[in-house]
Amino acid sequence: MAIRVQQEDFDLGAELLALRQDNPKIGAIASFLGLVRDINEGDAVAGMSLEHYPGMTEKALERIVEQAKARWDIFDALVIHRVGDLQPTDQIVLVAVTSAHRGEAFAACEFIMDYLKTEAPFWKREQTSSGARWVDARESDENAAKRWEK
Amino acid sequence: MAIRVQQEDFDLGAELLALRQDNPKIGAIASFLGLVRDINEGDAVAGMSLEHYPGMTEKALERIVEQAKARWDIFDALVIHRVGDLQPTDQIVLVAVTSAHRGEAFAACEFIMDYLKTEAPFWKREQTSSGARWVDARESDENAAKRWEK
Amino acid sequence: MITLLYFARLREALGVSTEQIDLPPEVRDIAGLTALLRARGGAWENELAEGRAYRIAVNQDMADGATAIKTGDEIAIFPPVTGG
Amino acid sequence: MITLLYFARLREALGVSTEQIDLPPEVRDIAGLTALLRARGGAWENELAEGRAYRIAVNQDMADGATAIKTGDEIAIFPPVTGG
Repeated sequence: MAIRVQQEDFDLGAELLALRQDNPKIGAIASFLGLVRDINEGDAVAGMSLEHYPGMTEKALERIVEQAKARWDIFDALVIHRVGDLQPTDQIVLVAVTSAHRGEAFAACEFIMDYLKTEAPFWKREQTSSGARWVDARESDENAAKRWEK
Repeated sequence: MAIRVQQEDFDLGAELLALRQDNPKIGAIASFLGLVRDINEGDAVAGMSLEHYPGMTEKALERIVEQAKARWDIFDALVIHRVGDLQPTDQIVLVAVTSAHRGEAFAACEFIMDYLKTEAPFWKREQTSSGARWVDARESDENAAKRWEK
Repeated sequence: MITLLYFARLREALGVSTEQIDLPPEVRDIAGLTALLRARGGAWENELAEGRAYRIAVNQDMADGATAIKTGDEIAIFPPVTGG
Repeated sequence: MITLLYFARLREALGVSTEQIDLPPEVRDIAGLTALLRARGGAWENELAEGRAYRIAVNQDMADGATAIKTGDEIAIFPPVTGG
């Protein structure tokens, strides 16, 4: 398991290659890449700043990945989340999961993203034309995470 | 929409960069990469050869992507599927979907993979220690595709 | 004339990848065509028997026994697909 | 002594990012601590009022009002998270 919280950008292709390390047991890699959009809640977004809780962030992400590993037959997972100042089209987050078969890889990848959204201590502050604002948590994210409790 | 059936390998990172083209409306890219494993049905696999039905393959994949676009609010989708001779750890298939939000991207990406597995005319022939054999279709793949009929 | 294409395991079992045949006037659908092919006996009778798992596409769209066929059609017969 | 951390909108609203306070002997859980902080009045009373959406972590694990606390703990108070 690799968990990284960093200001620097990352190379998606290189990260996925490193994750699979030519392991011939891997048949499937599901990945999710989150990007900064130039619009949110109907307002133009010029950029954003991501704050986090150092220490707890990594701990929360590790726990989420452990839960995914306990629940699905997966080999490994990678989570990279950026913090600091970001612009539209910038990469924010990468979650990637390797497994023998696709069903497990998809489910674990989406599970990790859904829990990251509701459990990992990151906060976004957006710059819009009417000033900076803290992004509100969305009920749809709570609901997405709750699906997995079934 | 881009659909490619090709013998050549592809560069995952470059393909995903090209797919998003710095479009600031994209908030999410879900992707799936399928790889050749060195084992199947309990037997060691030294390599495989992928046959397809030229013309129908592209048509079937286009239809699957159209269905995904009709069903979810996604921007674009990319499907690359290799044919010919492949070795363990080789890339076989890439499906990537861009959208504003992650739920749609994940669902459409998994839908496309599930239908590709049951509708697109590709056939795998594996080389094992006991000779070459055509891979049998799996009931689990039929069931995965049927989930989406609900 | 119709064009028949065979793929993968069926191509090997039947020993042919493509052929063109005249469509007898009484054969109007896929069920009629597969009956015609089964009447060739041997591997044809065996591989295309009722209950065997094979798929048929007419002009590159998936078809079933009731699908109508006509002169000029491209008809492909193949095993269940295994890509991805 | 306990260490208190505040993040994001709450850090701004309360005007403090970290502080260390002595834990009064009668405060044994998170509910007791938030009551103590609310008694500061002003933004504290407002932001930490019942029904406001905030989260608390004790030693970097999510906690609730019943979670016990003790001297030496690191306790963080922050808005619902919005990463990803």
